[in-house]
Amino acid sequence: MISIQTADFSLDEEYKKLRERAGDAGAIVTFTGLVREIYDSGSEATGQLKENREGKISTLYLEHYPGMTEKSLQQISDQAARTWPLLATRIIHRVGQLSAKDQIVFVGTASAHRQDAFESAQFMMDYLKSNAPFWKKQSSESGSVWIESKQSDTDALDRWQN
Amino acid sequence: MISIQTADFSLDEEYKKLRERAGDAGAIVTFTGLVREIYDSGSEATGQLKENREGKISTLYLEHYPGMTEKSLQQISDQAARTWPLLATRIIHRVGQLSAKDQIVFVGTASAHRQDAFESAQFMMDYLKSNAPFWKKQSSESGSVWIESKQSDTDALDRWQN
Amino acid sequence: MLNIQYFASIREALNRSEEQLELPASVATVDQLIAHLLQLNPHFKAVFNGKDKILVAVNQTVADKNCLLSANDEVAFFPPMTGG
Amino acid sequence: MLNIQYFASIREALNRSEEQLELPASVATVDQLIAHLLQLNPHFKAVFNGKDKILVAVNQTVADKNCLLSANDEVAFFPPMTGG
Repeated sequence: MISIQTADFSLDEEYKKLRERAGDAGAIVTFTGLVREIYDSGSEATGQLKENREGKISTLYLEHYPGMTEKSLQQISDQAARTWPLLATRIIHRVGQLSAKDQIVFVGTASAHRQDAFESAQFMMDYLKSNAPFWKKQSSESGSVWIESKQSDTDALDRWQN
Repeated sequence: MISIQTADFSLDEEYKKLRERAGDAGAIVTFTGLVREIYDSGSEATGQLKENREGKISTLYLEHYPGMTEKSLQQISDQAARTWPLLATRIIHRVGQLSAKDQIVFVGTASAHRQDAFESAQFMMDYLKSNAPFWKKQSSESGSVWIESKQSDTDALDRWQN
Repeated sequence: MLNIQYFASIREALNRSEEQLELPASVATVDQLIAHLLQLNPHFKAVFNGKDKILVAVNQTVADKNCLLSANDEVAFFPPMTGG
Repeated sequence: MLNIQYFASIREALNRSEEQLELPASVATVDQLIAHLLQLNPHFKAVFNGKDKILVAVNQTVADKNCLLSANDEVAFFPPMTGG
């Protein structure tokens, strides 16, 4: 089950629904991504993290490709369900304007065994990071900049291609 | 932070506390282990899963070694914090009498980046499964039996020894 | 009509999010469409050549530049994804 | 006094969870303690020999059977752990 939404989500509700849907699960893994405040423009590309010491609140704007993004998330979810014996999966990705510390993405998996729940959640996150049509724009006092993709995310994804 | 307790736990509360403690986290991973009802006596040892078709409610009794178990969990938590750049970790393990579908174990990690949060949570779970002094006894209509350790858990742990 | 969409930094640099275009007879592939767009609008050159990598999707599936186009395709140009 | 503890299936099979024992002069290691316990209580034999693997902790740290013992140590015997 996938959602793309501007609204926030509740980990508690998502966990309860996963537990309900999963039936006889032995393992439930959740991943929640949060908007960080410590990196500034272009830092993801260079790996140079600069603390935003002045406490300026930066915002993040998330753009997606209506239609293609939904398909992409459904494909990720289907691929995980084909690869691991999962009892339930959940993906939520927020779009629009977000602030530091906001929840941005949720991935949840339920399985009989922990290894499958962990690996499939990691796989879906790796995929979301570099293969789902989302683009982040970071704003701070020094201006706005589109975040560039990280080589490390491509590397993370490469693990699953075998 | 670690707890060994007979009481249930709330994922929601644990997540909120992790988020609070972690400060500028970008990634929070939670693992929740649940009591399954589909395996019967000795099934974990042989890998033969038999569905409990009659719907008998089986119970699980968890024994620990007061003193040593607390130390062991603290060591796991410390080792994870030395190995990965973590902003917060949490382990809860229940003991005593549990029923099917009950929550039994919780591991939570918060980090700047998802890879560290995922790997450290997986490491702690692998460790808990075969190196922390807990013992499970499964009861069903056909009697009670101590669950035997699984080779797969020892293998899972071996990954981290390098 | 081709429906051409632009996203994120590409959309901003071109100052447009989409446009309609009658598929020209000279255009069979994505590569040829890009050449055609550069001709139509010289401003596109700086954007398309200045970027390390522009991804293309045809009918909402990532495609390579040799992908064949049909009259009513939806073609999208965007930078590498940065979701999650 | 040695404080000896038994857990899980070992505790049940021996029908005791702990006992106190003056460290005998003949016992320097865990292995020698096991031999001594088997002598004291022949019933232990079935338990200690029938089990694939019994783990030992000395002062709440897993130890091997050559571990040296001191007069007031806490020694525990238990099957492989099955937590999580």
